[in-house]
Amino acid sequence: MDFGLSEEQELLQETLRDFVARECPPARVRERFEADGAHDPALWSAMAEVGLCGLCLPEDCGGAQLELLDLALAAEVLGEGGVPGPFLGHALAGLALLHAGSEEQRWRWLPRLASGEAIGSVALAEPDSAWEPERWAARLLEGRVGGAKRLVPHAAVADLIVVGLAGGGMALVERGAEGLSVEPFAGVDGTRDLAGLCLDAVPAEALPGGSEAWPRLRDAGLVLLAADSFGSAWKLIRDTIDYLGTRRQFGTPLVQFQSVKHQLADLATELEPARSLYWYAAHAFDHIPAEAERSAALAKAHITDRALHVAREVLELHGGIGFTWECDVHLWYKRAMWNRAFLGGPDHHRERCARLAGW
Amino acid sequence: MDFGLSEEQELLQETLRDFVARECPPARVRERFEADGAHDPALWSAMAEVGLCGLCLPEDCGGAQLELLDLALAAEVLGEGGVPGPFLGHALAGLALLHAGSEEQRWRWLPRLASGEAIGSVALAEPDSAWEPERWAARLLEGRVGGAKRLVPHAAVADLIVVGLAGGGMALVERGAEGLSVEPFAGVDGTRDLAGLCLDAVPAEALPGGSEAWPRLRDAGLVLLAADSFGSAWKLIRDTIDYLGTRRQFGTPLVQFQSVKHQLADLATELEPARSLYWYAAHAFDHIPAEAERSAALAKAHITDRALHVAREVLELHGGIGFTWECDVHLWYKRAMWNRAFLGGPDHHRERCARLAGW
Amino acid sequence: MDLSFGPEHERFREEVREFLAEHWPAGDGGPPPGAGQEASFRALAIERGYVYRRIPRRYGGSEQPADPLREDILRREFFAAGAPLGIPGVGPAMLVPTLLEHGSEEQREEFVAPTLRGEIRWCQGYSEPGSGSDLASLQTRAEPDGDEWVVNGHKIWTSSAHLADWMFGLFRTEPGEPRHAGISYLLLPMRQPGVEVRPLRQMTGTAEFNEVFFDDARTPLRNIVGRRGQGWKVSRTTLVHERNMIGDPARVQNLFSDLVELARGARLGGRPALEDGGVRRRLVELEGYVRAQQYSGYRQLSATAHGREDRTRLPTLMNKLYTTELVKRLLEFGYDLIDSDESLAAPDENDARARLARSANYPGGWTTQYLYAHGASIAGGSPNIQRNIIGERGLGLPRDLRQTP
Amino acid sequence: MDLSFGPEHERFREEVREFLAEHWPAGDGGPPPGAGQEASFRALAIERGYVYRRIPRRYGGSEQPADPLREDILRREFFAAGAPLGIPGVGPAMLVPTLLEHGSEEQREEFVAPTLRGEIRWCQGYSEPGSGSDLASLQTRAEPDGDEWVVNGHKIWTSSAHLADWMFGLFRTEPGEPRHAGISYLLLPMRQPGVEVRPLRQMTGTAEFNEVFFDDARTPLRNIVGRRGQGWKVSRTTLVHERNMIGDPARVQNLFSDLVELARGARLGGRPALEDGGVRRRLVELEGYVRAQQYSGYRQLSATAHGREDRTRLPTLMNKLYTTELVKRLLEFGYDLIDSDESLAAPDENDARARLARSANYPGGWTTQYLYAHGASIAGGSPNIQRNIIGERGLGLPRDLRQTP
Repeated sequence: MDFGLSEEQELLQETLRDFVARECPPARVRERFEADGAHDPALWSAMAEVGLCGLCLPEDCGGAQLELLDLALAAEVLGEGGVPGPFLGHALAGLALLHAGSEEQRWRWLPRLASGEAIGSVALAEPDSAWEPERWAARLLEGRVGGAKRLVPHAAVADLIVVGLAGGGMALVERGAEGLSVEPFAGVDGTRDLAGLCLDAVPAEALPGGSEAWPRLRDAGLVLLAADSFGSAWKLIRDTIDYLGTRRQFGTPLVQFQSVKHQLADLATELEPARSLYWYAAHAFDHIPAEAERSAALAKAHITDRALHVAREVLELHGGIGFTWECDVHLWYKRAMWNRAFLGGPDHHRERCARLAGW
Repeated sequence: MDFGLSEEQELLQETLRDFVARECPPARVRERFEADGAHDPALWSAMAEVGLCGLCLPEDCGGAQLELLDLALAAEVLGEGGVPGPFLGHALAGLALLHAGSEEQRWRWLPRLASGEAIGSVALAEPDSAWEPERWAARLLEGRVGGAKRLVPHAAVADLIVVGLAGGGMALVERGAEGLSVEPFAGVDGTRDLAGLCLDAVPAEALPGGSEAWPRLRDAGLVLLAADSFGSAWKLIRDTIDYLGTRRQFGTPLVQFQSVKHQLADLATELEPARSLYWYAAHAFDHIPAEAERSAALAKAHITDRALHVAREVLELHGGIGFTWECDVHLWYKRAMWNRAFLGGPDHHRERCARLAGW
Repeated sequence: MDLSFGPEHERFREEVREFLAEHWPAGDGGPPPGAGQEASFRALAIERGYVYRRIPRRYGGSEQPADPLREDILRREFFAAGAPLGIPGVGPAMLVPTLLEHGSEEQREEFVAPTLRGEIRWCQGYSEPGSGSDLASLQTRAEPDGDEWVVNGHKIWTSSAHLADWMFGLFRTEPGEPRHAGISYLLLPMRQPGVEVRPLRQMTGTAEFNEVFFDDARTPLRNIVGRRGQGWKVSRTTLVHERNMIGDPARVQNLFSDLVELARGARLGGRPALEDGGVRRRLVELEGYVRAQQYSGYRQLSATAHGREDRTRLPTLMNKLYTTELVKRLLEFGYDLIDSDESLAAPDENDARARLARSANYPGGWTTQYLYAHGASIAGGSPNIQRNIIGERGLGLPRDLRQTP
Repeated sequence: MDLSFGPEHERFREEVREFLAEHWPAGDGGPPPGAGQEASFRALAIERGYVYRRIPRRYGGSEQPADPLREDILRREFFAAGAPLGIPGVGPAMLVPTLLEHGSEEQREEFVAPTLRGEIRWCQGYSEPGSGSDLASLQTRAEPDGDEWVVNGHKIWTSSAHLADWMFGLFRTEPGEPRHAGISYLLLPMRQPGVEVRPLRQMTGTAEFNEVFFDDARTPLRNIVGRRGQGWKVSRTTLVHERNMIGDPARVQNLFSDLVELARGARLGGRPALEDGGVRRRLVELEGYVRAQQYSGYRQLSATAHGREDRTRLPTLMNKLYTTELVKRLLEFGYDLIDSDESLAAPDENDARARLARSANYPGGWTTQYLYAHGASIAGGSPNIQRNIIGERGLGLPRDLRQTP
């Protein structure tokens, strides 16, 4: 038994931390956050170079053929760094092709996705928080898909969008396809763009294994969001400790006030053990099929909830400065909001967990 | 507009505080708490002498003919003092006779209840937290009542028990009636005895206005429990401040540690504004009929919940000593438990409030 | 105990309603009135004794006897009609009471009436980047030079500084003196080369506050309120006013009603959220807090009206912490009930979106409000500062360890 | 990452199971074994290397190489069979490691083996009425007099003092020295005229702790562990053991399962509580905390097994606060689900009542547990002390203001 990271996994996180510190310091996060679109082609190329675009894709397609845990460890570091861009949707599109694509589709797309040359995304949500195929209306008929999707990450720059279909199938839509329009959406998190899609008989091809692969896609997404939030929340706690260590009130560094110290200790204590929750869910995804679905939902609900709580508390610990645009807190705060809401909020996944337990 | 106490009401509380300090200091509370029965005839006589047994009963029966607010103000002081004995059940039995009794029944009982010569109680609950007439099974047939009641306050010393009947009627049962057996119940709060009643065709007489009066009885009980808990919780906060002011750790009085200070400030801030909640509910009972039912339920749920939370927090602020039998905290803690559970817990009354609001 | 306002006050309410119906131009959904219309409405309202009630007539007030119930009625009725109860802002609310208490006769004559007419607009210069809740540590200096003060330094959290003609604020004039003792309360014209105002953008995207930089800014020596080194004491007058301004119970009640409506429209687990047991109980639990605050407001108002303020000192100290924490809880619950589109929308986007959430007091959708709530919580003393105040002044607990006086 | 124990350890588990089935007398629901049977079972278990694994054979242990996974398997399998993993209590758990690390050879020979056989029973004398979490302030004196220490003072929170033959504890032997420096670690016989044990009744009605009064109690000079004034350092060995003992994840998991069963049986608003949306979501919310702790336990165990403890220092520091706060939340939720009869019942009454709530680790009904939870929360350092430890040792925050070292 070893419920811990391998040396390779430790190294992966270390390497990525160095990468993020070098290529995407907070100033660059802020720059993208404030820019019109969050996607930064130079950063994306750099990410592709270190292998971030194909971590779980097969080696013969140029990927690293790692497990979801490795991808989640990367997501944690990206959350820490607040790294902007299409990582999440891209990873999910890759998994969709890997698990549901035909041989031909895989060969056509996976090498380009793994190299980062093509950007992938997923179009899932429909109005009224419909994140589940049972509530979707989008349909594929005679090679054309019709419907409306909400909250599609980086739709404007995606070369390939995996569209979720009513009942659980999936279809591929390519950038600039006829009848496809992208409706801008002013999202709360400036590091991950969102858009609506209007699909008016858009040429599309089905992924043959779509219905079976949907649960895998969802579970992977839930785990990655949990991992990202875990990283974001720790980043906020650490930054707060640093900031309050320099800021004095009544002649004393704020961090030395007992109340502040205890609030920080409480936040860290609620957060740190949850690291194992996302590890477990990621591990279950590849190795404990019976627990994969429920543990992904549990990790997503628990960690994204905790992370937003951390963000709210540390914002107030900063005092007035925490409420300003120029203070970095809000960048990670809004990232935590995004992670918590995307793919459905905690209430939704808790109800699913209850149902899955037979309660 | 004057949402505040009259001079008479301020005086009433002051007088009762003096009375409690004199007649029922904590040592006496503890003595009764540890004794076999909580009822203390000498204390009861003293309470009767200051008029506590008939505050809301008519003047011509020897009562003070005051309003529920006055009774609740008294209950607050009794909660502060942790005063043991049958005050609550007695007050409710008096109100039952006042509102539901025939002329003859009132004249027969109210003077004796007002003078404290006779002790009254109410038998309401049936198994499985059934606090509502719709869920009761006790029935009155041909002058005899049959059924089983739970959680009857001070049943062993009550001269008169008002028994709640299926559907909402009420019947009077006298002490020692044929077929009446009292089953001891080891209750958590040593200051208010509880017992089960087994009623095997016990001679009883109906209160003619029982069905109509039931809501009044319940609402009055809810307000009195809220007021008692409010007093209990403040008593705990004040005692904790005193204790932590004397106890030093690392050379400093505990109360000066910022975390402790902030925890106390939070507890007081959650509690103090709720005083107006029980005032309002008591006032509504006599003056705003449309709001009486809901505001009583709201006050009971909110205040008894807050009070138990206060008790749990201050117990831990005391450190190890707070967990001992000899420390007074548990006396008021268990009183707070009693008040919160008696007549139904917060969840029950919150659901009622939702229903009453048409939600 | 009496929850009615009594016949005299109900007559007063009627009178106010009639006045508003007759004289407030936007009363019946008409177009918003122009500045001239507002000014003549205000003059009339002062004439009738409705506005600036506690200010002597010779300074432009209506000089009425104190009557918290009439004042409550006026607040509510003017609010309901959307009519302004005088000029909004820190000038009438904070500077004017300070001048009336501590200012010289010349200062009162120069500033009070124009401020009440809106001819002089003010901003408040207290906070500094390094001081936060610890005002006594402020660093912005004012040095006498001939017949002027020369001001250098940097203020922050200055609302409406870009619109203001003057600033009132605290400046260090006696550098040798310890903390509080070295501070004076000065009035300083904003339209001069030595003053630079930079907007301070908030996380919500809007900029309601500013930073103000002083580089040899100047103001005549006579523009000191109180004596040199007394600024700390003088400022207490307005700080009390600021504390009382935050935490109006009506805002919370409106927000709670909005929350109920939100729950009525929202869905949870495929059913209307309002049918969910957890949602129902949580709403009522929150309502317990809301009503407690509402009735506690009645109690404080009554105590003020009947000269018993000493009895309600403790709940009054608690208002701000209680309200801001409660508002956050209400908004957290609301944020959980909205749909994914709304919870992922940027604050501005939201404004146009969530119609349900709109109320006169909480503009914007739930996400916007959810973020804004931090502003109210932090402004005028963070939650931890409030806990210190409640603990020390309300519960008689000792001061913190090694906290300098 | 690998969640299986691997073939070698699974064989070990099988072996342990077979051993228990064969040798533990109460294994198949038989009558509880007598003291003699337990002793011979224990001897056999030591012989097999299952019990007292880290203790050398010459002192009565089984001297096995450290293997946290085998130890985990042993804990779980012995627990499941209801078999004792050695003598319970503070003697084997806390004194023995201390003697092995700091004791003299004579002390080890005199005390270790009889303690492991249960022939000497121990109690722990650390806390005093005036000291609480601040052990360095303790006052109970031990003065040398001829070839004995003479002890005077008063200890509190001494579990099982009425059953103990000896006490190990901290005593002030160097009154001139500052705080920590004046304390020594002594062993003291309990059965003597100068020692009086008084049970300390808890709010739950039971008495699991005692006060111990010393009035010229005596112990030979040689019964000091370590040197004079080193008691503080010597006691750290056992305090670490105590901290690790509190917060066994399996207890929390059992409690959570009980809670689910409780919700399954309880009713809310006229329907099964488990059908209520709020109850369902709250259960899952709590489960998030429970599983996080469970998996964090796997992580800590793995780190220990593979020599990576430094990586899990932070979660290990958090175990106690996290667990006790979680247990309180679980019990508060449970307390809300039980019926009025049970929530109004005295703790003892309850034990017989709530069968659902029974588990081997949490005896008694929900009300009893609800009250007991405070004990675990306070024992071994209150929540605020834990927050200090996590803040200072875990997050690197500075010490409190004016907290003496």
